[in-house]
Amino acid sequence: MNAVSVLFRREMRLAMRQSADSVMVIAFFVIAVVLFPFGVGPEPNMLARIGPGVIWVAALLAAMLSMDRMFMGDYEDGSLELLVLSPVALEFVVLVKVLAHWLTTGLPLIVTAPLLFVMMNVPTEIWPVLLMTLLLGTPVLSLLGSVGAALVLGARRGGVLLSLLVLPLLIPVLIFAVGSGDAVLYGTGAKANLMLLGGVLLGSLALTPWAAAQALREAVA
Amino acid sequence: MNNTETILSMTKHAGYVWPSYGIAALVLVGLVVLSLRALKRTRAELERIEAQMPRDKDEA
Amino acid sequence: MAVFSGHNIDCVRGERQVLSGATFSLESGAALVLRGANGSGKSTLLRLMAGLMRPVAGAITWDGEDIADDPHEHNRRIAYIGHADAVKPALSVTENVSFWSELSGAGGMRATEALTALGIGHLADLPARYLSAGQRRRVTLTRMLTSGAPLWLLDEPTTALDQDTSDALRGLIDRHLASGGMAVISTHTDLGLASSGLLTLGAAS
Amino acid sequence: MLHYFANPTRFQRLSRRIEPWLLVAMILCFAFGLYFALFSSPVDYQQGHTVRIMYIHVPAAWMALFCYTAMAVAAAVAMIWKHALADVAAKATAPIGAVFTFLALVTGSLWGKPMWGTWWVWDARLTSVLVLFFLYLGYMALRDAFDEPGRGARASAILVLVGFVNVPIIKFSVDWWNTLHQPSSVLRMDGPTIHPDMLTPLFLMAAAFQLYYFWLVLVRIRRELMANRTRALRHRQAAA
Repeated sequence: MNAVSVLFRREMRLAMRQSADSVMVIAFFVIAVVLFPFGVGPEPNMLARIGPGVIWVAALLAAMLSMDRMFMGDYEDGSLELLVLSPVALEFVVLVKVLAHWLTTGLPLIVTAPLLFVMMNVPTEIWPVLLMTLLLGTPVLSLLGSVGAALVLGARRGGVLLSLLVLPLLIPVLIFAVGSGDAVLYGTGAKANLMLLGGVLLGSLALTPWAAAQALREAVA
Repeated sequence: MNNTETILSMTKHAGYVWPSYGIAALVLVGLVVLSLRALKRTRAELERIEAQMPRDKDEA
Repeated sequence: MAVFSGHNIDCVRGERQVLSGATFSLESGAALVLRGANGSGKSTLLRLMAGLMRPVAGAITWDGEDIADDPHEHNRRIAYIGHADAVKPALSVTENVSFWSELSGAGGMRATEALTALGIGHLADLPARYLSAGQRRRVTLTRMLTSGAPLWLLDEPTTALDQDTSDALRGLIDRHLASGGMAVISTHTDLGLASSGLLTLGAAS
Repeated sequence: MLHYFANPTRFQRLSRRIEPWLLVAMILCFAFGLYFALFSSPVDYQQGHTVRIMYIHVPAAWMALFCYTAMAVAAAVAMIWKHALADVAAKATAPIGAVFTFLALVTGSLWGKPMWGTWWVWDARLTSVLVLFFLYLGYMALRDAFDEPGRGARASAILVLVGFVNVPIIKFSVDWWNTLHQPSSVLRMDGPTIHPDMLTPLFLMAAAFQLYYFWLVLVRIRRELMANRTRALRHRQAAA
C-alpha cells in the first residue's frame, strides 16, 4: 500500500511540474465548445438544445488528446519496464495512473463545465445532473483510455489510432450522459441514466485495469 | 408465382434492388479476388525463397 | 546459498531466433559476464533473467523454482539496469532516486549514500534535466544500490561512464559479491571483476 | 485436438481437401438462393420489391456479428493457449467481417431510401452496426500498426476482447437512446411478420454467406501461414 502511495505522489508531482499539458486540454475543451455557436448560429434555444451534447462530445475529444501520454513517457524512457518489475501489481499501477490522469484532466474538465453551461445557455435545472454525469463518466474515459493508450505503445501513428480504438467504445457513456439531461427536461427523472452510467463505471473499473496491465506487459516484452 | 417482366424491372424499386445485389456481388467477389491474388503472390515468394534455401524441410 | 541458473534457453524475438540453448548458472558471491557481438542476445538474456520476457523453451530458475511461477517474488530479488535510464527530467536527482527505492521498499542503501557512492552526491538537488549522459547513467545505477536486491542484472552499465566511475562501479560490484550478492553484467569493456564467470554468446544459428 | 490441427502443414493439407467442397456448396447455395430471392419469392404487400434487399441485408448483418464473435473466440484461444493458428484465424476473419458489415450498412441504406424516404436514419440497428464497423476498422488498424507482427497480434487480441464485452452494452445503449428520441413504430427494419415463402431465400442466402465465410477464411489462413513461413525464412537468411 505504501508503494502505491509513493507511485501516486510521483504521478501527481510529474503532472504538476508539467501542468501546461492539463491547461492545453482545458483550452481545447473550451475552444471546441465555443466553435459551435459560430457553426450553428447563436439562437439561444438551439444552443440550449444542443448544449449538453456538444459539451460532452468536446469533453470526450479533449480527454482523447491527453490519453496517449498516459504511459508514453514511461515507455520511452524505460520507466515502464521498471514499473512492470516493481513489487506493485501492474493492475494497481494502471489504477494509480488512471486516477492521476483523471485528477489532472477529468476533474479540471468538470470544473470548467459550468462556464460552458452558461455560454451554451444550458437550462439551470439540468446543471446538477450534467455535472453528475461528468463526475461518473469522465473516470470511464480515463479507464478505457488506459487500455487504448497501453495498446498503442510502440505503434505507428499512435495518437490517431487511439481515437479510432477508444471512441467507438465510449459511445454508451455519451448516450447515457446526454440522456440524463434530456430525461430531466422531459420530466422522467435521470435516475435510470445515472444508474446505468454508474454501472458502466463499475464494470470498467473491474475490467480495464486487467486489460491495460496485460497490454503493458506485451508492450515491454 | 409473379409474372416475370415486372420482377425483372421491379417497377419503381429496381433502382434500389439491383444496386444492392450489384454492390454485394462486387465486394464479395472483390474480397475473393484480393485474397486469391495475395495467396498466389505469397506462394510464389515462398517457393522462390525455398528454392534459394534447398535443404530446409525440417521446419515445415 | 542461492543458485540462479538457466538451462537450454531458446528465445525468439520478433520472429528472429536470438538465443538458442543458452545455459548458465551462478551462486551467491559470483558474477557472470556476458560477452558477444551486437545482436548476439546479451540484452535479451538479461531481460529473460529479469522476467520481462519468457523463453520459448528452457527455464530460468532460482533455487530450483522457475522464476515465472512467482514473478512478484522474483521482482523483489532483482535490480535491473537496462539500456534506458528511466530518469525523469522534471524531477530532481534525489526525487528520481528515492522514488525507485521507496517503490521497491527494500532495505538497501539510502538515496544520499548511493549518490555519494557513485560520486554524484553534490548533484542531489539538481533537476535531472541538467544532467549529462554520464551523470544520468550514474543516477540509474543508484537503483541497484538502494534496492538491496541480491541479484543485479546490468545491461552495459559502463555506457557513457568515464574511467574513474567505471572503476568505482567495479568496486561496488565487488563489494556486492563479497557480501554474498550475485551479478550478471553484459559489457563490451573488460571490467576486471575479482570473481566472475564468462558466457560468450554467439550469433544464434 | 486443437494442437493436432495447429501444425501448419497438417492444416494446409486438411484445408485444401475441404475447400473444394465448401466452394461447390457455396455456389449451389448462391445459385438457388439468388433464384428464389430475385425471381421466385412473393412481393411484400407493403414493401413491394424492396423486400428482395432483405435477402442480402439480413444475412450480411448476421455474418457481421458472427465474424466478430468468431474473432473474439479466436483471440481468446490465442491469448490463453498461445495458439498460433487461432491468432491467424482471427486475422483472416477481420476483413471478411468488415466486408459483411459494410454490406449490411449499404444495403440497409438502399432499403431505407424507398421505405423511409432517406438514405440514413439513426435507427438503433443501423447505428450499432456502424459502431461494429468502426470496431473492425480499429482492429485491422491496430494489427497493422506495429513493425513486429507478434506485437500487433497480441495487442489486437486484447482489443477484440475488450470490444466484445462492450458490444452488448453499445447495442443496448443505442436501442435505448433511439427509443428515447423517436418512437420505433415507423422505423422497424423487420417489417410485418415474415411470409414463409420468404424464409426459403433468406435461409439459402444465409447459408451461402456462411459457406462463403468458411471457404474464404480457410484460403486466407493458408495465405497467412505461407506468409509466416516466408518471414521465418527471411529472418534465417538475414541471420545466415
